[in-house]
Amino acid sequence: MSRARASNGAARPAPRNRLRGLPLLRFASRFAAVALLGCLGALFAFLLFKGGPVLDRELLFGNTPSLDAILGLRPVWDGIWPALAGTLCLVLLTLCLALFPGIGCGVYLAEYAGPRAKALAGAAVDVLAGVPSIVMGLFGFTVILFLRRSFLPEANTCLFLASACLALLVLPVLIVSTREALEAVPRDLRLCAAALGLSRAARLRHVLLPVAARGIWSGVILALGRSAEDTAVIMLTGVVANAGLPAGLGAKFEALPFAIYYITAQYQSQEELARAFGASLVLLLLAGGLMLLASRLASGYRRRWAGGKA
Amino acid sequence: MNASVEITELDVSFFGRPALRRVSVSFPARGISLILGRSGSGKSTLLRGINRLNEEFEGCASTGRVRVDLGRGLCDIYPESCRGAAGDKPEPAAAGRAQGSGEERGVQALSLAELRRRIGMLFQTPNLFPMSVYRNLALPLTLTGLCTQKEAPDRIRTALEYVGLWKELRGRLDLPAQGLSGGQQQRLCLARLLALEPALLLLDEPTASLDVHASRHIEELLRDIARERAVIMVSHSLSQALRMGGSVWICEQGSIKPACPEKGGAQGFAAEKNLSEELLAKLLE
Amino acid sequence: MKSFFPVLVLALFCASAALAAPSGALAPFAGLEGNLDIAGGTAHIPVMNGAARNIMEANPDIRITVAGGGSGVGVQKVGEGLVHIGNTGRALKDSEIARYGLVSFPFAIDGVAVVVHPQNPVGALGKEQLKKIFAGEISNWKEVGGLDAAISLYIREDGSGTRETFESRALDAGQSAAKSNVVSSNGAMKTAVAQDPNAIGYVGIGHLDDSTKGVILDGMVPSQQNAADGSYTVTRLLYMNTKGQARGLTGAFIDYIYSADGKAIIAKAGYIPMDRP
Amino acid sequence: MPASATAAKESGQADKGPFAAFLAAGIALTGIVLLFAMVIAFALPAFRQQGPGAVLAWSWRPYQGDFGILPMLAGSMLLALSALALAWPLAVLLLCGMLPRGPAAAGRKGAGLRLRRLGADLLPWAIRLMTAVPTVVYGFAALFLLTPLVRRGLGGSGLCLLSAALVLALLILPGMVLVMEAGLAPRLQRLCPGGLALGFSRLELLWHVVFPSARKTLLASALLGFGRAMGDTLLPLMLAGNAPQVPGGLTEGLRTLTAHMALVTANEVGGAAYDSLFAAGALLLGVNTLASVAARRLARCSEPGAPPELRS
Repeated sequence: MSRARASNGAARPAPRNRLRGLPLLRFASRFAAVALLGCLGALFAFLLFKGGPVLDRELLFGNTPSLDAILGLRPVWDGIWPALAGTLCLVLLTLCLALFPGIGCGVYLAEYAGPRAKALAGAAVDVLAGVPSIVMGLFGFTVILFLRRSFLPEANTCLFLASACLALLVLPVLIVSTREALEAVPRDLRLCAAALGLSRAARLRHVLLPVAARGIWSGVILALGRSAEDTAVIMLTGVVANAGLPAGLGAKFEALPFAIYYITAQYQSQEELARAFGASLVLLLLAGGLMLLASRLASGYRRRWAGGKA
Repeated sequence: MNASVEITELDVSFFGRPALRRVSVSFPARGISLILGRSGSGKSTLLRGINRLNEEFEGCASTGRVRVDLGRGLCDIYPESCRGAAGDKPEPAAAGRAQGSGEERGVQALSLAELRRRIGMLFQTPNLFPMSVYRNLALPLTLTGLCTQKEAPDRIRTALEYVGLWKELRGRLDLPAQGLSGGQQQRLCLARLLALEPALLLLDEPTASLDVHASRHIEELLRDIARERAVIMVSHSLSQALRMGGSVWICEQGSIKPACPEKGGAQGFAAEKNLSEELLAKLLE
Repeated sequence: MKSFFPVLVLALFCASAALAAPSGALAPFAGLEGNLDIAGGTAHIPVMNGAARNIMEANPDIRITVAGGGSGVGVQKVGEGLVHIGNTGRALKDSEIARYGLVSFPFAIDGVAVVVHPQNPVGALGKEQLKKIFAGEISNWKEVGGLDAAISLYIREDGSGTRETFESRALDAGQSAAKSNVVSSNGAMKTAVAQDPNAIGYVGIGHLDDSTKGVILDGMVPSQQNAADGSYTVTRLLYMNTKGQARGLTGAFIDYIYSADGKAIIAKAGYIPMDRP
Repeated sequence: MPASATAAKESGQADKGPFAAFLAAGIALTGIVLLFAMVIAFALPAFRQQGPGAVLAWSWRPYQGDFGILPMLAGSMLLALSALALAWPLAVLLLCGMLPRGPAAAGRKGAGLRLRRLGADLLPWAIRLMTAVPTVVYGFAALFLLTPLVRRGLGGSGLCLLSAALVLALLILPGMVLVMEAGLAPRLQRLCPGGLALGFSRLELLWHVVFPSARKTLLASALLGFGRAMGDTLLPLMLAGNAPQVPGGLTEGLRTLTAHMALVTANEVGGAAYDSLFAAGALLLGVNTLASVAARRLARCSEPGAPPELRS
């Protein structure tokens, strides 16, 4: 094959023969891909190998009966169920807090803002996007200190505060993806919708947002993953090593990423360390599962919007 | 009086760069009116001035007066502020109201959305929403409140039959519309417009992206449509202009004038362009 | 419904059985309810968790949360009123007591042991050697009778109670070299030393296990026994601190830590229990 | 009815829609302003009480009263730049493997080819999966997988610049690849029919035409990666050794601003060390703000969006 190509090349005078085909680049990119897949493979294999064996009922619930544990009738010890539940609550609450302002602000920037407002608010969002998570945690902590010293002496770090800080952390992801998805809607489609006599609100609701949905969903998924995995924010805003199931917005809570960090830092026996591996695997599955679920929902929504009769 | 659209002193600029300068023109109430011109001469801007679509572009400023007959006589479609801002000519705003006492009444209450619905517009490339054939037709119908979900299938069928798509697409209404061929897509766009029962049709080079066969099909439909209402069409194809008949205008550097008014029609246009009779005959074939 | 009912009955039965028969030390918790938040020194967590577990199993109306953070966080949080008990691995500074009005409850003795990799031939060091090693003056194991390999230093972060104890008791207030690796917990220290054949570091005696080797320091063998009887001198006390006198649930919890049950938990966690002073 | 009624009615209708959007934007912006006000308000005392010289110094020895955080700033920068130097070329190479994928070549068969296609199919999927891998999992696994390797291979403790940079590179990689893909894929697609007809391969088009014309997108992705690398806390905390020094080599430890903040919050209350925490926060905020604003500006400039078409 290569011989044939070479003779072909010799037959025709090829002026830039050296560049044709970019063999070196081709090889390097293939190598990079293999190396990356290899790294990931090693990571997953390692986690599976170490965490797989402990991945059972006991990892989640310790020696508390499963149903009692799930319903919160009895506290769980030596199990990561409370942390898992805490992370789920945290993610849901964060999304509840962040979705409306995030998508709304994205819509505002893309559709309604004047050039001045656009530049100002856009810059503010860019700045927010650069805030490291530990600074966000610090912010939450100072807010509580401030509140306690001023008009709310009972304020304390809690689930709500952590969600609010996380929401602020993922806000720019939502805003930027919404804005960019809307701005990427082809101009022709906008004109066409306008020419058909749809009102501005109807255009946004029935044409622009659905068309932009894919981009918006990818932002939501990113935000989801980010809030499930972030440790630095919650470390300063209310996560604890042991709290049982989350008891309310104002209560302290457990979370999986912190549990992993905490066990790595404090383990006293190899069994405890094995639990951290199990927890890592569970967190990975949770994050992957949430992403999968979200993209399923997204494509389902798309099908329903685009498809069929009525 | 017998005009579908009457434009007076229309100025349109984008970011201060003028696209139309003091355009005054009136198009007949029925039949096809063709606007010819080079790229960049302002044809599309003029067309979009009639359904106020220019406002969807950033940095656009229009002044002047556009009156459209949507079945109840000519009425202004731009708000008064636009007309008043013409500035150097004192005439538009005050004069407009004084004269048009009779005709103007009533239609002012039309919202922008309603105005655009009553004026159908077809673009150069078929602009279908990325959804099924059926939804493409049903969405504007139900959203503009023209009919309920229940009545929609009948109207959609009528519209599809009119453009000759019903037989082809009958069993495939729930397939994505963007999988159709170019000609089918453009006809589907036309059906979508017609389902909304427009009083006036604006066409922006509707056959530019289609092959000869599909173009002819669309042209035939348009000729049929033009029997009952005004159709204003932008084109840069001379042969198409000659085929379609009707009156011809030429757009040049932001202004418009009828092609050889004394003779009128395609022949007049050809005369203006110094085309020989034989060449014209060839093009007409 | 059918399947749910027996479970409910079972759950209620379990709960009532647990409620009905609290053991002696847990009796004071019988009528109590509410939240108890604990934060601070990381070394305390196993003890706090153990106690919390027993108490919450006996009385589900009580909810105890345990957070780490470190001694500094313990002082701050209890001082600001963010938690009820703040743990420290060191005695409170006068300034802290004055600023917040804190009351201390020392409850256990913890030794700090110098650790090396299990395969390191060096098993004993003198204090002077140790000082030089941590100051960076001795940088190769062969200078203290080991293999020819560079020494990797591991220390704890600034403000750690363990580090403070180690530097004041074992290094006689000597300093640690700036190039030392800093880890932020006993667990991280253990992981690091267990993996690095040339490492030297220090952990709480309670954290000693097969993965690392405790070094004999000036003839003192690091063990619970020796720390308890005072023959191993690199030790510290673990404290619980409250803002003002402890009352209610907080008081009951502190009493429980000093009870026989509490002492068993402390011993299990690897520390030497103390009586209430 | 007067003509102005038209305008009035329209604006009334339009006002209803943006109200929700306006409210949302208001909430979001309030949060942002609050954040900055708080962090700066708490950071100011650190700078004011001892003068900026005390904080912006090269020595961190809290027991001797030295509270300089410049070594941490240098550490942060160095680590982020090293991670970027690893990840950015890798991202470009991966993009070269991901973007120019034509339809399967018919007629060509063989196990090698099938394997290669499988790899190419797997890659985009793997990149998306990587965005879901929690930081703490990376750090945790690397502590047991990577650090022993580094120690055995290069000596030292294994907790060093190299380990942290390697894992950090892995962390920022997917984000960068996705940004590049979003910016470059449409350009390549637009070029494809014409370029292929000229006899170029997709890869050649990408390399010779798309990359040079999309420098801004490439730079923007690098800046975003840099910001992410600067801001990450757990990886440097777990893997970089945390020694408050400017590292002299790949195998030496360092401490980043973020890790410094995590360490200090854990142990200090009040006093100069605690104040330096907020100073570090403000410093970090400043650097990241610059990077992020610059990145967005670049990304937006380079968008192939057109000004309003003035075609007739």
